[in-house]
Amino acid sequence: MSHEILITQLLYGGAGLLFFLLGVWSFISHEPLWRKLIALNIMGAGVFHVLVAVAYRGLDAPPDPVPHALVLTGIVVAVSATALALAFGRRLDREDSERTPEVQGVDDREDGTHV
Amino acid sequence: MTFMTLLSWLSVACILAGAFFFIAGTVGLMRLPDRLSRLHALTKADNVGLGLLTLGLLLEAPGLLIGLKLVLIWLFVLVASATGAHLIAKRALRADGEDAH
Amino acid sequence: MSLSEIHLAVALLLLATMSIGLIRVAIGPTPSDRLMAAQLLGTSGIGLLLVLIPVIRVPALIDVALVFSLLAAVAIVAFTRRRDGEDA
Amino acid sequence: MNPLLLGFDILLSTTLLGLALAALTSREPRRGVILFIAFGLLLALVWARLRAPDLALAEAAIGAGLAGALMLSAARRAARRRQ
Repeated sequence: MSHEILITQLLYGGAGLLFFLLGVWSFISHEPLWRKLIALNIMGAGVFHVLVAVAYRGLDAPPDPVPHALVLTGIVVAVSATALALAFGRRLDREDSERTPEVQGVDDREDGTHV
Repeated sequence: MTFMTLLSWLSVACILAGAFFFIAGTVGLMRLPDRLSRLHALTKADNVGLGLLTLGLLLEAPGLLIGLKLVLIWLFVLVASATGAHLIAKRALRADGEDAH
Repeated sequence: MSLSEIHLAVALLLLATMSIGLIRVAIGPTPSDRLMAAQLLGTSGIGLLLVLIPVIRVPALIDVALVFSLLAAVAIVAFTRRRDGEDA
Repeated sequence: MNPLLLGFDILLSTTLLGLALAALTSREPRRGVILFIAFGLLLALVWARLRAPDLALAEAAIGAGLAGALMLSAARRAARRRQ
Protein backbone atom coordinates (compact mmCIF):
# COMPACT_ATOMS: atom_id res chain seq x y z
CA MET A 1 0.00 0.00 0.00
CA SER A 2 2.74 2.44 0.90
CA HIS A 3 4.45 1.41 -2.32
CA GLU A 4 1.39 2.56 -4.25
CA ILE A 5 1.30 5.90 -2.45
CA LEU A 6 4.98 6.46 -3.20
CA ILE A 7 4.47 5.81 -6.92
CA THR A 8 1.61 8.30 -7.09
CA GLN A 9 3.62 10.88 -5.18
CA LEU A 10 6.63 10.41 -7.44
CA LEU A 11 4.49 10.65 -10.59
CA TYR A 12 2.77 13.88 -9.66
CA GLY A 13 5.88 15.33 -8.04
CA GLY A 14 7.92 14.59 -11.14
CA ALA A 15 5.23 16.17 -13.31
CA GLY A 16 5.39 19.22 -11.03
CA LEU A 17 9.16 19.45 -11.44
CA LEU A 18 8.72 19.26 -15.21
CA PHE A 19 6.12 22.06 -15.11
CA PHE A 20 8.46 24.21 -13.07
CA LEU A 21 11.34 23.70 -15.52
CA LEU A 22 9.09 24.35 -18.52
CA GLY A 23 7.85 27.53 -16.87
CA VAL A 24 11.38 28.75 -16.12
CA TRP A 25 12.45 28.11 -19.70
CA SER A 26 9.45 29.95 -21.11
CA PHE A 27 9.78 32.79 -18.59
CA ILE A 28 13.34 33.62 -19.57
CA SER A 29 13.09 32.97 -23.30
CA HIS A 30 9.82 34.67 -24.28
CA GLU A 31 9.52 38.43 -24.41
CA PRO A 32 5.78 39.37 -24.33
CA LEU A 33 4.19 40.09 -20.97
CA TRP A 34 1.25 37.72 -21.42
CA ARG A 35 3.59 34.86 -22.27
CA LYS A 36 5.70 35.60 -19.19
CA LEU A 37 2.56 35.55 -17.05
CA ILE A 38 1.41 32.20 -18.43
CA ALA A 39 4.91 30.86 -17.75
CA LEU A 40 4.82 32.23 -14.19
CA ASN A 41 1.46 30.60 -13.52
CA ILE A 42 2.65 27.27 -14.89
CA MET A 43 5.75 27.50 -12.67
CA GLY A 44 3.41 28.01 -9.74
CA ALA A 45 1.34 25.03 -10.83
CA GLY A 46 4.50 22.91 -10.73
CA VAL A 47 5.26 23.98 -7.17
CA PHE A 48 1.66 23.26 -6.15
CA HIS A 49 1.96 19.82 -7.74
CA VAL A 50 4.96 18.98 -5.56
CA LEU A 51 3.25 20.23 -2.39
CA VAL A 52 -0.04 18.40 -3.00
CA ALA A 53 1.83 15.22 -3.97
CA VAL A 54 3.72 15.41 -0.66
CA ALA A 55 0.41 15.77 1.19
CA TYR A 56 -1.16 12.73 -0.51
CA ARG A 57 -1.62 9.72 1.79
CA GLY A 58 -3.44 7.22 -0.41
CA LEU A 59 -7.13 6.54 -0.88
CA ASP A 60 -7.73 5.34 2.67
CA ALA A 61 -6.20 8.09 4.79
CA PRO A 62 -7.02 11.80 4.73
CA PRO A 63 -4.24 13.95 3.22
CA ASP A 64 -1.99 16.27 5.23
CA PRO A 65 -3.83 19.61 5.61
CA VAL A 66 -0.79 21.88 6.04
CA PRO A 67 0.52 21.74 2.43
CA HIS A 68 -3.08 22.16 1.27
CA ALA A 69 -3.33 25.40 3.21
CA LEU A 70 -0.06 26.56 1.66
CA VAL A 71 -1.30 25.75 -1.84
CA LEU A 72 -4.63 27.48 -1.24
CA THR A 73 -2.77 30.64 -0.22
CA GLY A 74 -0.46 30.21 -3.18
CA ILE A 75 -3.33 30.07 -5.68
CA VAL A 76 -4.75 33.33 -4.37
CA VAL A 77 -1.34 35.00 -4.34
CA ALA A 78 -0.62 33.84 -7.89
CA VAL A 79 -3.84 35.42 -9.17
CA SER A 80 -3.10 38.65 -7.30
CA ALA A 81 0.41 38.77 -8.74
CA THR A 82 -0.98 38.21 -12.24
CA ALA A 83 -3.46 41.04 -11.82
CA LEU A 84 -0.76 43.36 -10.46
CA ALA A 85 1.58 42.54 -13.34
CA LEU A 86 -1.15 43.20 -15.89
CA ALA A 87 -1.96 46.54 -14.25
CA PHE A 88 1.73 47.50 -14.28
CA GLY A 89 2.02 46.48 -17.91
CA ARG A 90 -0.96 48.60 -18.88
CA ARG A 91 0.42 51.58 -16.96
CA LEU A 92 3.83 51.22 -18.62
CA ASP A 93 2.24 51.08 -22.06
CA ARG A 94 0.24 54.22 -21.39
CA GLU A 95 3.14 56.22 -20.00
CA ASP A 96 5.35 55.19 -22.87
CA SER A 97 2.84 56.28 -25.48
CA GLU A 98 2.23 59.55 -23.62
CA ARG A 99 5.92 60.37 -23.45
CA THR A 100 6.77 59.60 -27.06
CA PRO A 101 3.64 59.99 -29.16
CA GLU A 102 5.51 60.68 -32.39
CA VAL A 103 7.51 57.47 -32.47
CA GLN A 104 4.58 55.28 -31.58
CA GLY A 105 4.33 52.54 -34.13
CA VAL A 106 8.06 52.67 -34.80
CA ASP A 107 9.43 51.14 -31.66
CA ASP A 108 6.33 49.07 -30.97
CA ARG A 109 7.17 45.45 -30.91
CA GLU A 110 4.72 43.15 -32.53
CA ASP A 111 3.22 42.03 -29.26
CA GLY A 112 2.45 45.24 -27.43
CA THR A 113 5.62 45.67 -25.43
CA HIS A 114 8.11 48.46 -25.94
CA VAL A 115 11.84 48.51 -26.36
CA MET B 1 -31.39 -7.63 -1.83
CA THR B 2 -32.31 -8.53 -5.38
CA PHE B 3 -33.87 -5.13 -5.79
CA MET B 4 -30.62 -3.52 -4.69
CA THR B 5 -28.56 -5.58 -7.11
CA LEU B 6 -31.04 -4.85 -9.89
CA LEU B 7 -30.76 -1.17 -9.13
CA SER B 8 -26.96 -1.28 -9.17
CA TRP B 9 -26.96 -3.21 -12.46
CA LEU B 10 -29.30 -0.59 -13.93
CA SER B 11 -26.96 2.11 -12.65
CA VAL B 12 -23.95 0.45 -14.26
CA ALA B 13 -25.86 0.09 -17.53
CA CYS B 14 -26.76 3.79 -17.50
CA ILE B 15 -23.16 4.81 -16.76
CA LEU B 16 -21.81 2.62 -19.55
CA ALA B 17 -24.39 4.01 -21.99
CA GLY B 18 -23.32 7.51 -20.96
CA ALA B 19 -19.69 6.63 -21.59
CA PHE B 20 -20.69 5.36 -25.04
CA PHE B 21 -22.29 8.70 -25.88
CA PHE B 22 -19.14 10.51 -24.70
CA ILE B 23 -17.09 8.33 -27.06
CA ALA B 24 -19.51 9.07 -29.88
CA GLY B 25 -19.20 12.78 -29.21
CA THR B 26 -15.41 12.65 -29.31
CA VAL B 27 -15.39 10.59 -32.51
CA GLY B 28 -17.67 13.21 -34.03
CA LEU B 29 -15.40 15.98 -32.81
CA MET B 30 -12.40 14.37 -34.45
CA ARG B 31 -13.92 13.09 -37.68
CA LEU B 32 -16.68 15.45 -38.83
CA PRO B 33 -15.64 17.71 -41.70
CA ASP B 34 -16.76 21.22 -40.74
CA ARG B 35 -16.90 23.18 -37.54
CA LEU B 36 -20.66 23.44 -37.19
CA SER B 37 -21.00 19.66 -37.41
CA ARG B 38 -18.25 19.32 -34.85
CA LEU B 39 -20.02 21.76 -32.57
CA HIS B 40 -23.20 19.75 -32.99
CA ALA B 41 -21.45 16.49 -32.08
CA LEU B 42 -19.77 18.03 -29.06
CA THR B 43 -22.77 19.77 -27.56
CA LYS B 44 -25.46 17.17 -28.23
CA ALA B 45 -23.77 13.82 -27.71
CA ASP B 46 -21.86 14.91 -24.63
CA ASN B 47 -24.98 16.25 -22.98
CA VAL B 48 -26.87 13.02 -23.54
CA GLY B 49 -23.85 11.17 -22.15
CA LEU B 50 -23.74 13.36 -19.08
CA GLY B 51 -27.49 12.93 -18.61
CA LEU B 52 -27.22 9.15 -18.67
CA LEU B 53 -24.22 9.31 -16.33
CA THR B 54 -26.15 11.50 -13.91
CA LEU B 55 -29.11 9.13 -14.08
CA GLY B 56 -26.84 6.19 -13.32
CA LEU B 57 -25.31 7.93 -10.31
CA LEU B 58 -28.75 9.15 -9.22
CA LEU B 59 -29.93 5.53 -8.88
CA GLU B 60 -27.19 5.02 -6.30
CA ALA B 61 -27.34 8.41 -4.63
CA PRO B 62 -26.97 8.08 -0.85
CA GLY B 63 -29.22 11.00 0.03
CA LEU B 64 -31.79 13.44 -1.24
CA LEU B 65 -29.39 16.39 -1.23
CA ILE B 66 -26.84 14.53 -3.36
CA GLY B 67 -29.56 13.57 -5.84
CA LEU B 68 -30.78 17.15 -5.99
CA LYS B 69 -27.25 18.38 -6.67
CA LEU B 70 -26.80 15.83 -9.45
CA VAL B 71 -29.99 16.97 -11.19
CA LEU B 72 -28.99 20.60 -10.68
CA ILE B 73 -25.57 19.96 -12.24
CA TRP B 74 -27.14 18.41 -15.31
CA LEU B 75 -29.59 21.30 -15.71
CA PHE B 76 -26.77 23.85 -15.41
CA VAL B 77 -24.74 21.99 -18.01
CA LEU B 78 -27.71 21.92 -20.36
CA VAL B 79 -28.21 25.66 -20.05
CA ALA B 80 -24.48 26.35 -20.45
CA SER B 81 -24.24 24.04 -23.42
CA ALA B 82 -27.20 25.53 -25.27
CA THR B 83 -25.93 29.05 -24.67
CA GLY B 84 -22.38 28.15 -25.60
CA ALA B 85 -23.34 26.33 -28.78
CA HIS B 86 -25.46 29.28 -29.86
CA LEU B 87 -22.70 31.81 -29.15
CA ILE B 88 -19.98 29.79 -30.88
CA ALA B 89 -22.15 29.14 -33.92
CA LYS B 90 -23.11 32.80 -34.18
CA ARG B 91 -19.50 33.83 -33.98
CA ALA B 92 -18.49 31.24 -36.56
CA LEU B 93 -21.22 32.32 -38.97
CA ARG B 94 -20.39 36.03 -38.72
CA ALA B 95 -16.73 35.14 -39.40
CA ASP B 96 -15.24 38.20 -37.77
CA GLY B 97 -11.54 38.64 -38.24
CA GLU B 98 -10.47 38.87 -34.62
CA ASP B 99 -8.55 35.63 -34.58
CA ALA B 100 -8.62 34.59 -38.18
CA HIS B 101 -4.87 34.30 -38.39
CA MET C 1 -15.61 -3.47 -4.89
CA SER C 2 -16.11 -4.32 -8.53
CA LEU C 3 -18.59 -1.46 -8.82
CA SER C 4 -15.84 1.00 -7.96
CA GLU C 5 -13.64 -0.67 -10.58
CA ILE C 6 -16.31 -0.01 -13.19
CA HIS C 7 -16.46 3.62 -12.13
CA LEU C 8 -12.68 3.89 -12.41
CA ALA C 9 -12.73 2.31 -15.88
CA VAL C 10 -15.39 4.78 -17.01
CA ALA C 11 -13.33 7.63 -15.53
CA LEU C 12 -10.29 6.47 -17.50
CA LEU C 13 -12.42 6.29 -20.65
CA LEU C 14 -13.80 9.79 -20.12
CA LEU C 15 -10.29 11.12 -19.55
CA ALA C 16 -9.15 9.48 -22.78
CA THR C 17 -12.00 11.03 -24.78
CA MET C 18 -11.27 14.38 -23.18
CA SER C 19 -7.56 14.18 -24.07
CA ILE C 20 -8.36 13.29 -27.66
CA GLY C 21 -10.86 16.13 -27.84
CA LEU C 22 -8.24 18.51 -26.45
CA ILE C 23 -5.94 17.56 -29.33
CA ARG C 24 -8.64 18.78 -31.71
CA VAL C 25 -8.99 21.92 -29.65
CA ALA C 26 -5.25 22.61 -29.69
CA ILE C 27 -4.65 21.97 -33.38
CA GLY C 28 -8.15 22.95 -34.53
CA PRO C 29 -8.06 24.41 -38.01
CA THR C 30 -10.57 27.17 -37.21
CA PRO C 31 -10.77 29.46 -34.16
CA SER C 32 -14.24 28.08 -33.43
CA ASP C 33 -12.68 24.71 -32.64
CA ARG C 34 -10.62 26.38 -29.98
CA LEU C 35 -13.65 27.99 -28.39
CA MET C 36 -15.11 24.54 -27.87
CA ALA C 37 -12.40 23.87 -25.26
CA ALA C 38 -14.52 25.20 -22.42
CA GLN C 39 -17.53 23.28 -23.66
CA LEU C 40 -15.56 20.03 -23.85
CA LEU C 41 -13.91 20.49 -20.47
CA GLY C 42 -17.25 21.46 -18.99
CA THR C 43 -19.17 18.35 -19.94
CA SER C 44 -16.37 15.76 -19.88
CA GLY C 45 -14.75 17.23 -16.80
CA ILE C 46 -18.01 17.23 -14.86
CA GLY C 47 -18.70 13.64 -15.91
CA LEU C 48 -15.18 12.72 -14.83
CA LEU C 49 -15.59 14.38 -11.43
CA LEU C 50 -18.94 12.68 -10.83
CA VAL C 51 -17.60 9.25 -11.73
CA LEU C 52 -14.49 9.84 -9.62
CA ILE C 53 -16.51 10.33 -6.41
CA PRO C 54 -16.91 6.60 -5.55
CA VAL C 55 -13.32 5.88 -6.64
CA ILE C 56 -11.54 8.59 -4.67
CA ARG C 57 -14.10 8.47 -1.84
CA VAL C 58 -14.37 12.25 -1.49
CA PRO C 59 -18.07 13.21 -1.44
CA ALA C 60 -17.25 16.93 -1.59
CA LEU C 61 -16.28 16.54 -5.25
CA ILE C 62 -19.94 17.03 -6.16
CA ASP C 63 -19.62 20.69 -5.12
CA VAL C 64 -16.58 21.01 -7.37
CA ALA C 65 -18.69 19.61 -10.20
CA LEU C 66 -21.39 22.18 -9.42
CA VAL C 67 -18.85 25.01 -9.64
CA PHE C 68 -17.53 23.57 -12.91
CA SER C 69 -21.02 23.57 -14.40
CA LEU C 70 -21.53 27.21 -13.47
CA LEU C 71 -18.07 28.20 -14.68
CA ALA C 72 -18.46 26.56 -18.09
CA ALA C 73 -21.17 29.04 -19.08
CA VAL C 74 -19.10 31.99 -17.87
CA ALA C 75 -16.01 30.80 -19.73
CA ILE C 76 -17.89 30.36 -23.00
CA VAL C 77 -19.39 33.84 -22.75
CA ALA C 78 -15.96 35.30 -21.93
CA PHE C 79 -14.38 33.54 -24.90
CA THR C 80 -16.97 34.63 -27.43
CA ARG C 81 -17.21 38.25 -26.31
CA ARG C 82 -16.28 40.78 -28.92
CA ARG C 83 -14.02 43.78 -28.69
CA ASP C 84 -15.51 47.16 -27.86
CA GLY C 85 -14.88 48.93 -31.13
CA GLU C 86 -16.04 46.05 -33.25
CA ASP C 87 -19.47 46.09 -34.84
CA ALA C 88 -21.96 43.35 -33.94
CA MET D 1 -0.97 -1.52 -7.41
CA ASN D 2 -4.14 -0.76 -9.25
CA PRO D 3 -3.22 -0.63 -12.96
CA LEU D 4 -6.33 1.36 -13.90
CA LEU D 5 -5.54 4.06 -11.36
CA LEU D 6 -1.92 4.19 -12.52
CA GLY D 7 -3.11 4.53 -16.11
CA PHE D 8 -5.45 7.31 -15.05
CA ASP D 9 -2.60 9.16 -13.32
CA ILE D 10 -0.25 8.79 -16.28
CA LEU D 11 -2.86 9.89 -18.82
CA LEU D 12 -3.85 12.89 -16.69
CA SER D 13 -0.23 14.00 -16.24
CA THR D 14 0.55 13.53 -19.93
CA THR D 15 -2.48 15.53 -21.04
CA LEU D 16 -1.62 18.30 -18.62
CA LEU D 17 1.98 18.35 -19.85
CA GLY D 18 0.88 18.53 -23.47
CA LEU D 19 -1.51 21.36 -22.67
CA ALA D 20 1.23 23.28 -20.83
CA LEU D 21 3.60 22.86 -23.77
CA ALA D 22 0.93 24.01 -26.22
CA ALA D 23 0.10 27.04 -24.06
CA LEU D 24 3.75 28.00 -23.58
CA THR D 25 4.71 27.70 -27.24
CA SER D 26 1.72 29.45 -28.82
CA ARG D 27 2.36 32.80 -30.46
CA GLU D 28 -1.18 34.12 -30.75
CA PRO D 29 -2.38 35.68 -27.49
CA ARG D 30 -5.94 34.38 -27.63
CA ARG D 31 -4.87 30.84 -28.42
CA GLY D 32 -2.35 30.82 -25.60
CA VAL D 33 -4.80 32.17 -23.06
CA ILE D 34 -7.56 29.73 -24.03
CA LEU D 35 -5.10 26.86 -23.72
CA PHE D 36 -4.02 28.24 -20.36
CA ILE D 37 -7.62 28.28 -19.13
CA ALA D 38 -8.01 24.68 -20.28
CA PHE D 39 -4.81 23.93 -18.35
CA GLY D 40 -6.30 25.47 -15.22
CA LEU D 41 -9.51 23.43 -15.50
CA LEU D 42 -7.51 20.23 -15.94
CA LEU D 43 -5.35 21.23 -12.96
CA ALA D 44 -8.54 21.28 -10.88
CA LEU D 45 -9.09 17.67 -11.94
CA VAL D 46 -5.59 16.82 -10.66
CA TRP D 47 -6.39 18.35 -7.26
CA ALA D 48 -9.64 16.35 -7.22
CA ARG D 49 -7.66 13.19 -7.97
CA LEU D 50 -5.22 13.91 -5.14
CA ARG D 51 -8.15 14.21 -2.71
CA ALA D 52 -8.08 17.97 -2.27
CA PRO D 53 -11.59 19.21 -3.17
CA ASP D 54 -10.97 22.59 -1.55
CA LEU D 55 -8.04 23.21 -3.86
CA ALA D 56 -10.08 22.03 -6.84
CA LEU D 57 -12.80 24.55 -5.97
CA ALA D 58 -10.29 27.38 -5.56
CA GLU D 59 -8.44 26.47 -8.75
CA ALA D 60 -11.59 26.26 -10.85
CA ALA D 61 -13.10 29.48 -9.55
CA ILE D 62 -10.01 31.65 -8.98
CA GLY D 63 -7.26 30.08 -11.07
CA ALA D 64 -9.17 29.29 -14.23
CA GLY D 65 -12.08 31.71 -13.90
CA LEU D 66 -10.62 34.94 -12.56
CA ALA D 67 -7.10 34.63 -13.95
CA GLY D 68 -8.57 33.51 -17.28
CA ALA D 69 -10.82 36.55 -17.52
CA LEU D 70 -7.92 38.86 -16.58
CA MET D 71 -5.60 37.34 -19.15
CA LEU D 72 -8.28 37.30 -21.85
CA SER D 73 -8.58 41.07 -21.53
CA ALA D 74 -4.78 41.36 -21.70
CA ALA D 75 -4.69 39.09 -24.75
CA ARG D 76 -7.35 41.21 -26.43
CA ARG D 77 -5.21 44.29 -25.87
CA ALA D 78 -2.06 42.55 -27.12
CA ALA D 79 -3.86 41.35 -30.25
CA ARG D 80 -5.13 44.85 -30.95
CA ARG D 81 -1.64 46.30 -30.69
CA ARG D 82 -0.24 43.65 -32.99
CA GLN D 83 -2.45 44.72 -35.86
